[in-house]
Amino acid sequence: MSHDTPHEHHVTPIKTLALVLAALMSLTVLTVAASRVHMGFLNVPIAVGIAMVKASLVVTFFMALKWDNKVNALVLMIGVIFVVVFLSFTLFDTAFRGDLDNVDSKTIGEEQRAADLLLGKTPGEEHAAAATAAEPAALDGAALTQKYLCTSCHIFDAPTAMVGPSLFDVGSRLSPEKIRESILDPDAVVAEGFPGGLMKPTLDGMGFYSKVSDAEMDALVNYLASLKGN
Amino acid sequence: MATSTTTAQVDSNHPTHLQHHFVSSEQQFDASKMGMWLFLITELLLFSGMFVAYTVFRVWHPEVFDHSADLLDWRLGGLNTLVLLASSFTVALGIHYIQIGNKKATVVNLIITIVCAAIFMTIKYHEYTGKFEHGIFPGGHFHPHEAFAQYNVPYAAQFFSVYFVMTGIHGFHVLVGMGLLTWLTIRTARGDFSPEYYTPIELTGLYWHLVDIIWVFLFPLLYLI
Amino acid sequence: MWSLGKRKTSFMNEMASSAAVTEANPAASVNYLNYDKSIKSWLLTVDHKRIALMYLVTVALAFLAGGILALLVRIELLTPGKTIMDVQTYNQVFSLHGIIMVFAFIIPSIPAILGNFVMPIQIGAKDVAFPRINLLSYYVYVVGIIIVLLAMLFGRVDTGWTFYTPYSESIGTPILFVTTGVFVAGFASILTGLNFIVTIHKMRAPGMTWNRLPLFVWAIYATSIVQVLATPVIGITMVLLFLERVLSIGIFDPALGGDPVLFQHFFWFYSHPAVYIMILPAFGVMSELMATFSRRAVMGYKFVALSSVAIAFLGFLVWGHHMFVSGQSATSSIIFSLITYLIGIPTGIKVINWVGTMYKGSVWIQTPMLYALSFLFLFSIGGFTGIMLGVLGVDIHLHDTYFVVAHFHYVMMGGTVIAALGGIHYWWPKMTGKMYNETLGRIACGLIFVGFNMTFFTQFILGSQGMPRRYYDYLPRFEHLHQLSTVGSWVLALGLFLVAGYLLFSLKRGKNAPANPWKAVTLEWTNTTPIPHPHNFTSAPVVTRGPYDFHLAPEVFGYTGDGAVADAVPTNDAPATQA
Amino acid sequence: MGENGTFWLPEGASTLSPEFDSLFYFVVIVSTLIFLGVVGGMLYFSFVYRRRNEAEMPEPVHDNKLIEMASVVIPTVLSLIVFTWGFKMYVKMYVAPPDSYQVHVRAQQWSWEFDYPNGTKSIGELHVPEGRPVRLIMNSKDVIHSFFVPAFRVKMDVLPNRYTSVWFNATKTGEFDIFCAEYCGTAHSKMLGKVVVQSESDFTNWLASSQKGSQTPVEHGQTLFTQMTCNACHTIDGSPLVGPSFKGLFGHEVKLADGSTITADENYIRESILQPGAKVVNGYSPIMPATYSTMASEDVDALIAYIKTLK
Repeated sequence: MSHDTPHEHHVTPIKTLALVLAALMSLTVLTVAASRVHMGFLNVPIAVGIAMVKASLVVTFFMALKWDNKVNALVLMIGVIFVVVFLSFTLFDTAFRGDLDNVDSKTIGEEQRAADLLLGKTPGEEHAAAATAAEPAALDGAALTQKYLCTSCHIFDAPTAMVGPSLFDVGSRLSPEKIRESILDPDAVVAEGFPGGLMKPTLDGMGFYSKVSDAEMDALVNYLASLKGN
Repeated sequence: MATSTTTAQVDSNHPTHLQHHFVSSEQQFDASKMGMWLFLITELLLFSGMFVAYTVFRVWHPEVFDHSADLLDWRLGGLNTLVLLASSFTVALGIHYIQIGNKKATVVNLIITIVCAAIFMTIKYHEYTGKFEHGIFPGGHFHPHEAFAQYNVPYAAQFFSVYFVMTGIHGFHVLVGMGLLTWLTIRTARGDFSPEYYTPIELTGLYWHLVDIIWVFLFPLLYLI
Repeated sequence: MWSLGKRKTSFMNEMASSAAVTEANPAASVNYLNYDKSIKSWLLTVDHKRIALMYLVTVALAFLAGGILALLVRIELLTPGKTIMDVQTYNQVFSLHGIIMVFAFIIPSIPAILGNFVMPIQIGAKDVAFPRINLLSYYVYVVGIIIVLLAMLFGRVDTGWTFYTPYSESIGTPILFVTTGVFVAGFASILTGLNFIVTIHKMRAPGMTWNRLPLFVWAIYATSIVQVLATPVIGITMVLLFLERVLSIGIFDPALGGDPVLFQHFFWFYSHPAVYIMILPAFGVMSELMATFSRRAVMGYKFVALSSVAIAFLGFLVWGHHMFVSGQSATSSIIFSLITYLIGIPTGIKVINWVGTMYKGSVWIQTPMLYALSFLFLFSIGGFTGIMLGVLGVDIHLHDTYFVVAHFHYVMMGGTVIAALGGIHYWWPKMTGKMYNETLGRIACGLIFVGFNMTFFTQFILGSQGMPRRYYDYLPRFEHLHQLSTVGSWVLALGLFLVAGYLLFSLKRGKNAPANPWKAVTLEWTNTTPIPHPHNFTSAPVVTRGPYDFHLAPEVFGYTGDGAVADAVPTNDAPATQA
Repeated sequence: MGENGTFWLPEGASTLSPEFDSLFYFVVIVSTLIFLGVVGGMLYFSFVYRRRNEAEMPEPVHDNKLIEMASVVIPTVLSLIVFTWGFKMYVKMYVAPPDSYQVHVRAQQWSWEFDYPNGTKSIGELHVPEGRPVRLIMNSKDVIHSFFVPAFRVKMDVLPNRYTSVWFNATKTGEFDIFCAEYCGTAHSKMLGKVVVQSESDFTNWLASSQKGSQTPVEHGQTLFTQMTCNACHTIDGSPLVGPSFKGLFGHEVKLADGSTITADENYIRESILQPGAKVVNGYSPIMPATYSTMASEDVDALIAYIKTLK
């Protein structure tokens, strides 16, 4: 049993510790130096190799695993093994992605960039592009007027009235607050010459109030406020 | 770990730090230490997630990662490495001295360790702020300013996500370590520890060395290659 | 110091401790249940037995909650289209059902309840290695679950329990709570595992060598290894998902150049081993039940013991079989599929060993044994369907259908829950000192068995017929099977409530339990009932025999009266803690 | 179960399904046999060796090496057979023949959209020729979906920002269900579609007919209904909005504002689209914008065709 061993702990001599420290320091210098020299793909294995040597020095002497109960070494070993398993088995996928050609190894973004380069266009930034794709036109008020069908009753680019008044100069007529209010509660102020009690049920009918997000609402208001005519 | 006795009666011939359900101090020490090692491998696997993410994206975009690494100052990184190694050394010394019953030396070494940790964090702080100033943020918020336009390439964002998350979590561990070390310094000064009983120092030491080891890998992976 | 060489004692002495107390020693009246009845003494206890009971209560509540949600899901599916709830609610209900059942119920079920109570006693320890960490992990677990439930107040969580990106990122704030909650709950799991491993390594009584460990201990040991190795990864996964949401770090989110399939790797690296966290303890319980109620050593003890550990490790190498149609590389699909078989085989052999244990035994059909037999039936079905899902070509059709749903319910509920019920019935007298009503026990077991098969076997057919999982609405041609399944769920529920009923009743009215009602020979049974306080043994036991040496039993029990040691000689109580 | 399906599997309609079915049933039968063996043994033992008296004490039995060995070897062999077979099929199911007819599939919450090589589009309904390998090249606009056709025994996840593909060769004409198999949010269970397998000639005709507007008139009308934002004022479920609902409109009597009634036929609907003010339905105000008066006549036809379907 574990507690049959005599109550004696190994005391690591200062000299050993100092030597190990020296070794670690010099290895640090070495790894920096190595990385300055360009050896192509070799740089990576070298850097990782040195790091491993340093790590094992720390484990063996600083953490005194050398003199410690064997089971602790086993514990550490198992831990390391499973880090390797996690890494390698994930790479079995990511490094061979698309080997059956039923999955593309490149993302659509990458493929587009490659295509653009061929056509001599400056490739657009993937995450920028993709981000807009992710939240369709979340910040584009004009698109929102399409999305929420405002355009079926209002005209935005000419002073022509439809079911509702033209909004091409709404920004100059109303303050953003007023605009927001008249979207949320259309019948508070009804533009003269236009039927009241229409917009609310329509918007409700298509679930506008439940669908629209705060961000979209802001975008919409900003967009409308920006319409100063001409 | 456990230091004071629980409700159970303590036989007169038992040291106060020995808990009732252990047979001997030795058994208690072994148990605590094994527990600590198990905890350390959980830490290892926690970080492994980040290392996997790093490797996957590096394998996919080696050139980008290579390129982006230039934005990190290897001098600061290297300096931090040396500082942490030194702190590991002093912790080891601290344990050495308590083992031979030299409490004063232990206290001194623990304090040096804390100072090293503080230096490490300060340097880290400067690196972070330096990045933020130039619009270098993780992931979606990655919009480097003109000066660094040439670094604004696809997947550079991933590199800096990995950088900030890894060093961030590591930094958090350093802070926790500083807390523990301070607590230990006080207790050692108070004379709670002796060559017979110094488990908390031993365990915190192990923890601190692990934090050091993690950095030993982070440094080359992020700053150098 | 003890050492085997020095202090060989007969099997008798080991009994003595308990026996002495039953008769002579007045100290016997002081046990872990009655030494202090105050609420505080329970909430702040560091006694593994009391912590086990606290887990029992909490986990039972989680099971109740999850179960009710399951019933709601089944009722909704009684008819195509809307039955009782709208689609939004339904999606949240099945997600919550999954999250609660996995993280709040099954994972802590057997290890935290039975493991906590039985394991330390079985190895002759006074407590787990770190009693306070044990208590801590209980509260961490509770807090974690509460945080997860909070998410429900902050909006809809309808991601299913798998949180696949990018959908999970699109649901907003709630995901932050869920990830945090799962992260915290994970800590509880880690701490328990860590605690048990150290306990089993360092706290075994003298003479309790590795090949004398009861198989339940072996199973708990294997489980703990998985908990310690796998759980940190769900931790970091949740952290990354959290950051993905708040900082949009773009590791998993394709819109930011991340890879959603990578998330699935991270998730399943934990969640597949987690399946073994759920089932391995059940294997342990099975071994105990088969041995005790066949009065025979488990066939192939060494194999069963080591295969648990082997399965624990192999369990880490098969996660990709959840991703055959996810778009991962064929290379990994093949590797993962192959290893999946490697793990299937030791599991299959375990089953054969359990059946073999009954051969030429003396099979005593009591409620726990009934559960053991149901386990063999249901778990085999779960296992074979698992093999089917492991077959690359076949999985393409069956993946993400009700076939999968049925499969993991056969393994998780037909396996783990049935074994857990068996274990609870088996150790109930030891835990509470009361006997439950045997007849009701058998009836309930029958109801559960029938109800379970009605509920889930139909789902195999639904699945292979093409009914996808997580569907709120379905084609008319699936209606009849869905109705059968729903009715089955009611029978199942009836059985479970019956169990809860008579167990609770037994606490009030049940007759006092003898020390060893099943004539079992592992240490917890040769001890008094309830377990004495403050230490599990009035005098520390010295083990001189294997865990299932029934042939030595007559000399011990003589099978008179309640099966407690009849002719034991009172020994002077050795000091509880001796160096 | 399924119309012409077996107890376990739905009707198969692709070159893959027979092979799949044979492997499936091979595994089912073998498993069942072993299962019966295990459970049979279990029941037999628990009866034959039931405890007869309290004190009976079975002699320890020594493990039978033979059984141990058998129980290792047999399953290993069996599972290796099944693995190889399954692996072969996996490759077959995902490697499309080079001459496949390619259709692009775009999935989004919660619908399927199909683009054919000649520019034809169709929504929710995939038309394919019988007896020709078809390769689907799929991607998703938002979250992960999964393309699943039980009758063809094919399934493949559809990922955002990455193309995945799956292929099949339909052997029966008719309609077969498409399901989304990867949970994708609220209307996941509504993300259904149909594969319409047509004879080579029918298929070419369909392509031709739907060339213009690249859809069948009805589909085109359906697209217009949202494109032209009719849905802002008119529902298709009978509930009145700003304007009357289109449900059950066609061929029914309509009461007009001036008290007269008229049967809603093609002409009435065309007129109401082109000159909204001409005949206003009773109870609604004449506010429909004139913007639709410029609609192309085939679009109007398509719209009418669509409204006709709204019984």
